[in-house]
Amino acid sequence: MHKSIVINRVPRVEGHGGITVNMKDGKVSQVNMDIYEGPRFFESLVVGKTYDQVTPILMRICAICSAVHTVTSLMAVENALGIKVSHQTRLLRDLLIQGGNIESHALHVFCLALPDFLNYPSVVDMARDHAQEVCTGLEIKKLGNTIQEVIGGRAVHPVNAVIGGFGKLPAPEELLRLKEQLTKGLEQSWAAVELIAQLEIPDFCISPNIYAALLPNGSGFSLLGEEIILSTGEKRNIRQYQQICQEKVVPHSHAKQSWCNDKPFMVGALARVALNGDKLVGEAKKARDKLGLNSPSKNILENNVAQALELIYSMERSLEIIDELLDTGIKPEPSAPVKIRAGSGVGAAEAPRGTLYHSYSFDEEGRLTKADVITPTAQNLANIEKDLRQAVENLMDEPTESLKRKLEMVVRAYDPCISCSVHLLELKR
Amino acid sequence: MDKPKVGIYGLTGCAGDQLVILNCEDELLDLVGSLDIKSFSMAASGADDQCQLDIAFVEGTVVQPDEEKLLKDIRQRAKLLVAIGTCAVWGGVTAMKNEVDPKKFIEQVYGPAGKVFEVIPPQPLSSFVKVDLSLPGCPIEKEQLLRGVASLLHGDLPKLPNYAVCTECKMAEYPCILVEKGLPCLGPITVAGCGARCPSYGLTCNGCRGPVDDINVASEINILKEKGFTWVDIQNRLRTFAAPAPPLNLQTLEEAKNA
Amino acid sequence: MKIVKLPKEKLAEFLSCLRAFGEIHAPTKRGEKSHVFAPLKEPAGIELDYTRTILPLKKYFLPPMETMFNFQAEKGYETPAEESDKKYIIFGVHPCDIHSLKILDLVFGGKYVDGHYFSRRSKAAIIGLDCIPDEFCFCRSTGTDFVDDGFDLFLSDIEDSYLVRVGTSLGDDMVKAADTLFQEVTVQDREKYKKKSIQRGQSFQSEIQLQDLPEIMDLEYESQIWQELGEECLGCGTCSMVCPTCYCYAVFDELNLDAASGQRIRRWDSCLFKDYALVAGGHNFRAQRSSRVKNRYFHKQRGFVSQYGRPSCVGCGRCKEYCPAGVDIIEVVNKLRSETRV
Amino acid sequence: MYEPQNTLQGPSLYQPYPARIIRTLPQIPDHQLFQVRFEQEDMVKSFTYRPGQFLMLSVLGTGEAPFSISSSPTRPGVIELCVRQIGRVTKALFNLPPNALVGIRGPYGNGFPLEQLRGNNLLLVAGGLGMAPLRSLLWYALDNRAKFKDVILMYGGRNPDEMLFKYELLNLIDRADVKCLLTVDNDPEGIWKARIGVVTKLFDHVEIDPENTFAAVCGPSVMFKFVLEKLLQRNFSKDRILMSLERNMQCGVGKCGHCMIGYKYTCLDGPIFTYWDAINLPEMI
Ligand SMILES: Cc1cc2nc3c(=O)[nH]c(=O)nc-3n(C[C@H](O)[C@H](O)[C@H](O)COP(=O)(O)OP(=O)(O)OC[C@H]3O[C@@H](n4cnc5c(N)ncnc54)[C@H](O)[C@@H]3O)c2cc1C
Ligand code: SF4
Ligand code: SF4
Ligand code: SF4
Repeated sequence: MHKSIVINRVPRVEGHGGITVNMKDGKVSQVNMDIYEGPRFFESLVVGKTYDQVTPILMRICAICSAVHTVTSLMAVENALGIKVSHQTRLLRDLLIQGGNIESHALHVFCLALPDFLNYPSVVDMARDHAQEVCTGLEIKKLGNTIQEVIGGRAVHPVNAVIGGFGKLPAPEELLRLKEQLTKGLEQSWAAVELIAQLEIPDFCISPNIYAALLPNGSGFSLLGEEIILSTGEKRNIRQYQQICQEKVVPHSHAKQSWCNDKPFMVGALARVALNGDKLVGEAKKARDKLGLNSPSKNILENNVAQALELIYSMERSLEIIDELLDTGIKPEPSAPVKIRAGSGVGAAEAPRGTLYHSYSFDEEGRLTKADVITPTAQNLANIEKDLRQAVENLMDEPTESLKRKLEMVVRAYDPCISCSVHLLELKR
Repeated sequence: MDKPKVGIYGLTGCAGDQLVILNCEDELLDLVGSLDIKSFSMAASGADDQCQLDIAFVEGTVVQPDEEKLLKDIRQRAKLLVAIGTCAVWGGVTAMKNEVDPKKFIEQVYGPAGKVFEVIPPQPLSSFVKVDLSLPGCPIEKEQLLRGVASLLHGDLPKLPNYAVCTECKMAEYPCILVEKGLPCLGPITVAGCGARCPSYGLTCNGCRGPVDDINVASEINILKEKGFTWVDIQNRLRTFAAPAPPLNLQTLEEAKNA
Repeated sequence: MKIVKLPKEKLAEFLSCLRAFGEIHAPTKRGEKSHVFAPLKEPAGIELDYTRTILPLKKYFLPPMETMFNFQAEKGYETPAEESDKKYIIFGVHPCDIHSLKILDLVFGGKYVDGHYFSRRSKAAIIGLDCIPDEFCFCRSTGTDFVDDGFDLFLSDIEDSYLVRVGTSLGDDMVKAADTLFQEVTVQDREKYKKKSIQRGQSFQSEIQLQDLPEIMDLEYESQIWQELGEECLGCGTCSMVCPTCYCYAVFDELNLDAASGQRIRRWDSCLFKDYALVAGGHNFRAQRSSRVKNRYFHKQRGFVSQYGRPSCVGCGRCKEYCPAGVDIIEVVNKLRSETRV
Repeated sequence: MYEPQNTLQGPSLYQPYPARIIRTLPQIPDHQLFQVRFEQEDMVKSFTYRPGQFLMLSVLGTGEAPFSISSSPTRPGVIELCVRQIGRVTKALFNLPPNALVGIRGPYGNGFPLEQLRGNNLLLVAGGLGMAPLRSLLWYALDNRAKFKDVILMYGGRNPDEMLFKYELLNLIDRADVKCLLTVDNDPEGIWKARIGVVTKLFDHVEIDPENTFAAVCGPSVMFKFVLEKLLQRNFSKDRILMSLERNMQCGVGKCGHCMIGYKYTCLDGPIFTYWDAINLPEMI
């Protein structure tokens, strides 16, 4: 019987986090997801900066999600200053975050999670026996990066997306090239789906979840939306995000946790598919059926399966956007004009790991007075602890090493982005 | 020749530079083939944290005493220590307000009785240990990383550009953002290596790679003043990515302004 | 010299005939106000009333970055297989830029002939075009506002037509290939041409006084002016990059990931850069920015005269227009002069 | 006497020719003598140069740097370079395995004006690594002994362990056709049999006729200063004092601009300058 289990650093996740499990009288007394990542006080760093400096700083909260941080931040600034952007800009931003989604999911599914399911310590070791799969994964990942490079100007920390629009618009030839690559990428993603459909997903962590995600703007599945929906049936405008994410400071962690009505909840691919999966069409719908994600899953390890499904969705959606842009032709429009004023605004988007919120207030000189950023990983932390507890309870008799490995798997299933979650500590309470 | 033993570490930062390593999709398998990677927690389990290293790549800044300890330990074990990314080289965005004691931030959140994290003002690695090579960039440039690794494999330190972004901007024939658009570009004082990425999109360089050697910050301040920027905004702009760099020191800037 | 006339409405047709002689590169727009020489896709894209391009023609013959050799362990350095024999035509080159090529020819020729430069040079035809100066141009005072040679064809605008001077036998072939487009030059045409020349001559707003300048450079070597200039100059290198006669370069080896093969590269360098005059062991012959700025002027107006019998500045105005700090060569020279007079 | 020079020039002026380091002879700490031989036999035979000229040596993958040729053209076949390890290229050179392939092009620069020197006395004054170019002239003169009048060498090192070409030069002391004066600044271990003191002190031991002598000086800049003083005191005319200058060089053939001093290229017009030339150059030392 274990007394306590400590994992100092969970490998193959972004950032520094550990797990501590304490037992008492054969029962789990405490499960902590410890976050050691150094705090960076992002929200106080941007106080006093002018509205145009906020995004370049806050996108640096996280590299893997920098595209979606950028877009969300821009939407929050624009919302606060009353700036309206064109349909073309919205399409290009959507494309940019699809690129981020593809890159992030490919990295996670192929390089970080698959080695788990196939029992390898790393993707490099896995490459020895599964070179084909690894190469496919890397190619898909690269495609996600290429989209971000073409639209955002850089794979990590995009520069080209700015307030009101874009510095430079992509040339039709560039979009055509992307289209070609995406068509191939879609096929390759199917290979990933086939592979994952065959995997046996372990069931040591079955536990019901409350899911949260943005309600898509249109009729289809989307990473953008104005309303937050929960599997409990609750619904809020994104401006009321704080009613969903009620933040708590916990002593064992540098990150705050989000609770909704005193219950942990889950955001991310699995939540999106659970809540909005019925809106999937085309190839993505086929993939959903193939992967058996027709009804909300209780197994967090299936989040990786949902990510594979979203690879298909993101490729299809990217193709759709490119087709629309090519059909209507790229209009050489300047960025929407800015009129400085005091105001507050919220931006939200579905990041690879779940819903991301940026909320800002500016004074009449356009200087930031208050910023609040809630990242998906911060929202998931409480749920991770819930699932860890579940897993430990199911695996009481497991030898330590194997138990540790399985707990790591649980954490990894969330694809947590720890530096993201530890951007915080606001000045005011 | 034995493959060089390599460790890749992340201190506090966004993991962007480690991600750039993972983003070398086409070269990744060659890269891991020519190096004996002993530690890369972001990508692999089973790190060896005791062994001697030929090269250590370290990302991020030091903001906690534990990180200082880790960094010193890495330094002890590594023949060469390479700082990757502007955070490691100059402190990065996290260090832009490092004149404010972070303990204040913490106290305000937790109150005096709460748990007190030990936090130190974010500093570049070179404040704690000897750094053999600095690859700046927020994030680092893939091309520079690969060339750098090749040079290290060859037994040399790579030669990095020691001139301003303007030079690359003009080599690529982009219209000057300062001269043509009148926008506050930091190209003249920022070290090249990104191919003048932002000016290529018609946007100002924000200085994400940190200052070039021997910058004329007084002249840059003059230019920004002429464009109508307030002193606060000029300081903010100059001190976004590399505030701990000596030429961007608050006092130095004050002197440069009055020069 | 053979002179013919090309009516302006025939220009597009002439351009399409020219394609038989090579890929056409011509001034095109970049950004809101700038121009660059770039491959001409369709005749409509040409911008003939440009004043100057960001980069001068040197980019074609001494590219900003070029692979000189490939190397491989146990094989050594080898010149890469000849890039294609593709010919090209650079259309619409102003006199100052043609002069700058003549200057670069001097530098890259001589006792040691730079084959990399000349092999590209021999593949490019130059079609000149006259121009109207703006406030930055001072080529009249450097004697480079007019060219007698250094072009295959040279077009001068005479209202509805171009007067075309034929400079080489290749130029003659070009005219012949489009024989039907050209007309004889009439007496009125000559008159128009002269009138335009005079008008153009009168429209210069800037001038530099070259007389005695080398001597003044020597006299003012220790002048305070250099110090002041060093305080303004950002050391950004823009002026060298855009200068048609700045030719300095650096050479270095770049390795492939195998750490056993790679390329030897040469890349534009500038005497404004801190490391330019640095030698091993850390001694820097020009550690001060002021001494580096001085070097640039000194080389153009003094050193080059000793070496090649003429200053190397062609008065194109690029360094002045593009300097972010507003350093102005004419002002510098005038100041030096007034020091001398005092 | 002086053979017409034929600088190598292949498909590209800048193409280094393959050569092997056939031997390395450690000299003093951080200094080695590299014996280099072209791979192509015909080049081994045809390559010739003037004392005082330099060549560009490439270490594959690291880069290229200029080095004076330390051997004499009178002894063809193997080229000798005496190198101090100080930066990237030199470090890589020192780390090369035996028999490694390097690249060479040259010779470049003016070299010593042999036609003028002929029939005169030669006074060679060297300090430290300054011996590298002077050694070429020394052996050239000794191998063409009849063409010169007196040959005097003054060489100073910091201490006996830091004398370049120590045994070679000690052997010259007994020769009648050359006056070889060696000195060290100090001799902590008391093993030095020759003179102790700075180079300039050696002037006390020789009679020099400045009218018929050319002085060739090479060494660190402090030494330059004092030696020049001595020479001027002895009424040397400024154009009979020859010195070798060092600058950053990227091409060696007057294109890259780096070695320009005012209105001269060190690589084309130098590296050997008369004192008169040199004082007319801005930023000379
Ligand atoms: C005409 C001439 C003759 C020389 N003869 C000798 C000799 O016989 N023995 C010897 O040990 N050294 C000699 N040197 C100096 C030698 O060239 C430098 O030590 C060498 O360039 C250092 O290169 P590095 O890459 O090791 O140093 P780094 O400092 O790493 O050099 C970086 C780059 O700067 C340039 N550079 C740096 N220092 C110099 C320099 N002093 N001269 C020219 N370019 C430089 C080189 O292009 C080099 O690639 C000579 C220099 C010149 C100009
Ligand atoms: S745009 Fe910026 S980087 Fe480019 S030349 Fe102008 S100031 Fe320099
Ligand atoms: S242009 Fe400036 S801000 Fe943009 S990538 Fe380069 S260094 Fe960074
Ligand atoms: S362009 Fe102006 S600021 Fe830049 S190096 Fe030249 S003179 Fe100096």
